[in-house]
Amino acid sequence: MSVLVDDDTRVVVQGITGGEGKFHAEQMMEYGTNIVAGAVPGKGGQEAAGVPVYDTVHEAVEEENADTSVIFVPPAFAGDAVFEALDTDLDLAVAITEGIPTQDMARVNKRLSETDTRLIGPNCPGLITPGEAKLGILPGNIFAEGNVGLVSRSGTLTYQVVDNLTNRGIGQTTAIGIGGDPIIGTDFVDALELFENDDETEAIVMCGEIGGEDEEEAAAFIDDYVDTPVAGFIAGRTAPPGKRMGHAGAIVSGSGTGTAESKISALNDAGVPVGDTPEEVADHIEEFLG
Amino acid sequence: MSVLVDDDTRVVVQGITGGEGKFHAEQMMEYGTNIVAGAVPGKGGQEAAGVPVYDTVHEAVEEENADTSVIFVPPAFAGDAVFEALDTDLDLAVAITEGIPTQDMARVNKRLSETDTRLIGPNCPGLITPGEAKLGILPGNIFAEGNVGLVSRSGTLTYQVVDNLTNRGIGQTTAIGIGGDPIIGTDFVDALELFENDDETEAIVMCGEIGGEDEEEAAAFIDDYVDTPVAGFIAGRTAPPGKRMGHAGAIVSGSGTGTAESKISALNDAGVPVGDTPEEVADHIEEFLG
Amino acid sequence: MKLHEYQAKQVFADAGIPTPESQLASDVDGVLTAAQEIGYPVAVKAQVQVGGRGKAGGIELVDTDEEAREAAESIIGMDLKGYHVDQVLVEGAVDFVDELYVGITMDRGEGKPVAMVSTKGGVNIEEVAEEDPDAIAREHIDPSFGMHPYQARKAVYDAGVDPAVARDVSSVLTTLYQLWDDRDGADAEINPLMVTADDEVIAADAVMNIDEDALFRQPELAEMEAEAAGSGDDLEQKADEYNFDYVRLEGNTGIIGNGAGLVMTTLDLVDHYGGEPANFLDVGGGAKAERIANALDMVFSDDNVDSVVFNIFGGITRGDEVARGINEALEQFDEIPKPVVVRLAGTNWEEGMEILNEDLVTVEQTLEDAVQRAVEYAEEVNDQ
Amino acid sequence: MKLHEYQAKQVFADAGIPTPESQLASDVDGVLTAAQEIGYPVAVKAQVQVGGRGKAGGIELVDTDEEAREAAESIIGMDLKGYHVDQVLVEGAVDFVDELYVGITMDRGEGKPVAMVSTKGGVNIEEVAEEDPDAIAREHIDPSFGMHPYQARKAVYDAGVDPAVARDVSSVLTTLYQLWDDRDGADAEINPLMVTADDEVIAADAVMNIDEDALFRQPELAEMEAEAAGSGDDLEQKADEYNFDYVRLEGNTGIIGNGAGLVMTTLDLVDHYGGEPANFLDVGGGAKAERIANALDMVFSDDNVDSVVFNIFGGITRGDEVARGINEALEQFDEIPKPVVVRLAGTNWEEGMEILNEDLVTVEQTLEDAVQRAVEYAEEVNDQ
Repeated sequence: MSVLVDDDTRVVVQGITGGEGKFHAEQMMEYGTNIVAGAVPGKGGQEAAGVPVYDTVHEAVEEENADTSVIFVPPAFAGDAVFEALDTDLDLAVAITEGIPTQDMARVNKRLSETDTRLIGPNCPGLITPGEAKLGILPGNIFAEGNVGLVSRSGTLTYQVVDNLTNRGIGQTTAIGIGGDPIIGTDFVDALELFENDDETEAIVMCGEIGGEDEEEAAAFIDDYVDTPVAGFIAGRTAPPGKRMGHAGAIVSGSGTGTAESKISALNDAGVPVGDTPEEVADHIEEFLG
Repeated sequence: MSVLVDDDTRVVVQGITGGEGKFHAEQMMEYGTNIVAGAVPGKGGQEAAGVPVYDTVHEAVEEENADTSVIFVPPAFAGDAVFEALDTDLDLAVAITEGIPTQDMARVNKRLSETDTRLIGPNCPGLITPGEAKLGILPGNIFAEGNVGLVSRSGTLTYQVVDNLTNRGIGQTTAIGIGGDPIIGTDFVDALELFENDDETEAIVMCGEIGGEDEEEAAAFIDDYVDTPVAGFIAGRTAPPGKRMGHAGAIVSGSGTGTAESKISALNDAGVPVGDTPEEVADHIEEFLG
Repeated sequence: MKLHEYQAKQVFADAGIPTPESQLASDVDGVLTAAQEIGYPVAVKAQVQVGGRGKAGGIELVDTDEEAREAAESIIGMDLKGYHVDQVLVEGAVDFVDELYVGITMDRGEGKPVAMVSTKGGVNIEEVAEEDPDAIAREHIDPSFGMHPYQARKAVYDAGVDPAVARDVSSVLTTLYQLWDDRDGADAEINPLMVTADDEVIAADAVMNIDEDALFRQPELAEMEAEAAGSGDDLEQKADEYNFDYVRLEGNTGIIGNGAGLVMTTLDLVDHYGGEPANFLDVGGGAKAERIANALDMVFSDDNVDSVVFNIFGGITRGDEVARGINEALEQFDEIPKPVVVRLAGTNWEEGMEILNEDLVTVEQTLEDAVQRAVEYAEEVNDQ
Repeated sequence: MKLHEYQAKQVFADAGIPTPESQLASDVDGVLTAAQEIGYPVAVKAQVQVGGRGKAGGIELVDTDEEAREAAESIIGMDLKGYHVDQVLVEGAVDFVDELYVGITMDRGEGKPVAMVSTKGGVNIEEVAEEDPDAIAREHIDPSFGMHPYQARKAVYDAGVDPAVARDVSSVLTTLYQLWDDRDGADAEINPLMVTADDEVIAADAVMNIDEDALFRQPELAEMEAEAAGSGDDLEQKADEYNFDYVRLEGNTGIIGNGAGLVMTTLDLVDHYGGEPANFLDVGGGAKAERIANALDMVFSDDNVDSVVFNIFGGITRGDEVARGINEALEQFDEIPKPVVVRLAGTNWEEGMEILNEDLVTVEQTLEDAVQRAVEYAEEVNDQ
């Protein structure tokens, strides 16, 4: 089993005629993802990456029974693209785009409370169920089928940790990049809940970073509801306050909230060991799996 | 029993320091309504109609445990006052104000889908449970305790019909004026459902008028779900298309929707007799009650 | 409140919607000058607030000075469905290959705005809606968010608009929604939105109805309303001055009452008892004596009226105030111009009855009796 | 992107928020002229993007030309927490009886904006938030509706603002939210919002941070950003030109990587293995050779840097492109300025390894080894 995505998932790619959209649509197909359509206003009737393109997501859903969208749309138009996905009858929308204005995401966040469609991202690498399908830009070759669920705010850090796991022969059920923005669709708690309810997931890696309080909330959730063992990693221990460390969401506030210390101690209090290095995270997981 | 309001209802009056607000607060109290506070920005700490005035509805709720608001606020500010009421933890808000811009009410309508607070009105006379309490501007003396539920889009037409009932010795459980605007909080279907579930209500009067399709929807609802006998009245049979007949909502469209004929025939099809005169409505009710 | 075509076009053009070059004119010379400046062919269009101007002879397409003069002479000053034509819009004719429809209105059933697009523009859209509802693409708007750009595109693509102009039509629709939202529109529409052979879109007509309840926060539009006045019915203008909800009808029994539903019911009963209502007049809640007198003045001013029924059920309105108003209004006449039947009920009706001068009016106890008596009076006058 | 005080005040004043009379000056004469025109007492305020200017000597209240000259001489050109003061704002001093705080920010936990009001203005609001959280009234805003007028009032009354100014403070808060919303604000605040003895309110300071991701639709503010530049760190300016996510730190191990989380992790590992990170530099996803070379140029330009760790885990980024960029950047040197440790993993890492000129760099296979090696190099340089 796996969560959110498998080889039955029928994908429409918003922005499939753009450079990135086309490249990654092809990469996803190569990995085995069932891309059924693209959606680009004004490009209806064309073909891209070997699938038909529609002017609207609604048409793609009607004509090709897409149930999931992956969004590669430039930041100025991405908020609107996310609304379009959320207002269509999809199960899942994955927004890869980095740099969507925060106020656009606040409005998206409001809409999320009104719809059953799940959003992952934005500013995320997407998610992958090794051996079945990937949605987004993750490099498929480093992943392996297995029993570890992984959720992370960062893309390349995810690859690093996965690499450490795969090199030891530890595969993954599903890996989810939830994104590095201050306002995102699916958060740690949502992802932890999915893994906790997944029969195949026997251990969970959670890669957090400075900024906000999602990791603290996740720690509380783990304490209360998660029986699956969790190992953590928190990036940004050395980040100075008030500086945005690459991700729009990765910032320790001037008043000192959102620090790595706070997150690590919350996780430790919830019984989650936090590695000092990615290797140490793999050590903990290896231990969990016995 | 009764619906929505009784002598336990704890009322805050928004706009209690205005001429109408004060007058009707006093009238309501005289009738027995439990007015516990007023809310008027900038008038906090004063007293009006013998109750304390607060700057915000929230304070009135916190300090006086109000559970219901009656709104007498001029149209330019009434939309905001309704939002304030809906965002407070109230059971019921009754907006008497006539002339709230329709776009304000469309936004209120959106909020209504997000809250558990019920709105009655705007542009309505309010509601009354004879012998217990009234919320709004209805003349208490024409009502009598009894077993007929009444719901109406019009104020004075309600009084006329009630008068015809009361004169025959037929009293009312609760009478609800839902208001004459195109966008209102509680509609016929909502009110019919309340009466259908009320043990004491043995017959229902429903006074509709031209414009919109609420009466048609009510007819369908009656057909499917209402066992209590209903008698109807529809005002505006002689109204020409395209003219607003007093109420913002009372208009037969240029294309001929919203006519009295359509409503009367829908009600008849649902087994609801529609009186040609208010007296005939009372005849039907008398018959129902045997 | 409905803007004139020329006003709505100005509002649309200011917001960036392409409109044809045009000038307003109120006499033949003005039309000729405008036509020459714009260049033939031009359309000469009566500026009155009624639909179907074209069929009624209010719009002429002209190619020469001679034709322009003829059109100006026939249209300016004409009576168009009861409205006097004072002004015409002289407008460059557009060479079109397609006529679209775009509009925004409030869907009261849903309680939210709806955007509409159709490729069947240039004809009565309500007829299209009835005969071929699928020819109109509809997109409901969440008024808290406003119209998302994708919704404009979706409506345009769903309607099957030619891809070559889809982007421009979406943009017009987006602007139209923005205007509707900013200006408290009731309806805003462009019919037809013309498409030229060069794939340009241009608003050949413009409709903008404003929510009257919102005019207090639309001072610019309220001024336009004043400008737009003058072409309406005299009695309806008087009602505006008195601030009455008033609708003029064709019959001879005048009706005054309080509360929209009750007044409508009174009209219906006049009809039910064989009479013909002359008007709808709602004095509103809590009317004082002066307002009551004004209402009588309104109805007496209508030459069609042969009798009056005055039906008050007092809630906020007090019977004694009503009675005083009736006395004041009638006592100034040597002879009462039309017979008045009065029925008072509700708050202070007994006090009202005591005050009321029964030499001047006929009193009835019930609504039904009052209406029947007024209808009889009107018939008697007609029989004379 | 943070506006200067004088820019934020202009934006606030244009929107109708009362601000003191003020003029910008960049030399002593300018300060004197401004002070005389405004009239003493005035405040002379350093225009640099740091908090705590007052305590650091960047704000002086002066009563005479003599004092103004002294203040101008001491402030203009001073180094204030690492920033060079080029300009001062000369501003009429406000005689106040109360200092309030009003602000709007994004509550990321809730995913919605929050409006804040406190009667404890004039001090660091974050300290107030920690020590006496109830002293700040908070009202969350639904971003689809925007701030309802009642919410502004509620925040103001909840904060216990004097009723005499409650209406004006609500109005300032409403305007502030509108600005925050229209201008893509991250934070907007007025601290203090002064209250005078005459019950007038006036914004004595102004903070406006703009969401950098939204600057594309805020051309006016983007221009202000250009104006505001010039007072920052040289390297940070260079990073802006190269369009890198870059943060300068105090250590001596330079760090280049791809992806925010991985770069942060590399910093953390430098610290973990006993070194001190000199910077955060993220080349982003899919960097081509030129961009890689630019990154090396950035880090070499930092005099503090003694060694560099180059850590790439390729997803979109390709190892061969990275290797080519490193070669290109380093082959132009006769002598490599600082030792560079490279670790390539992920997409095309093997191709990268083949291309990489190992005469120019030290190659390590794992992140941990690469960081340790770079820390050792930096220590060696320091030991020399």
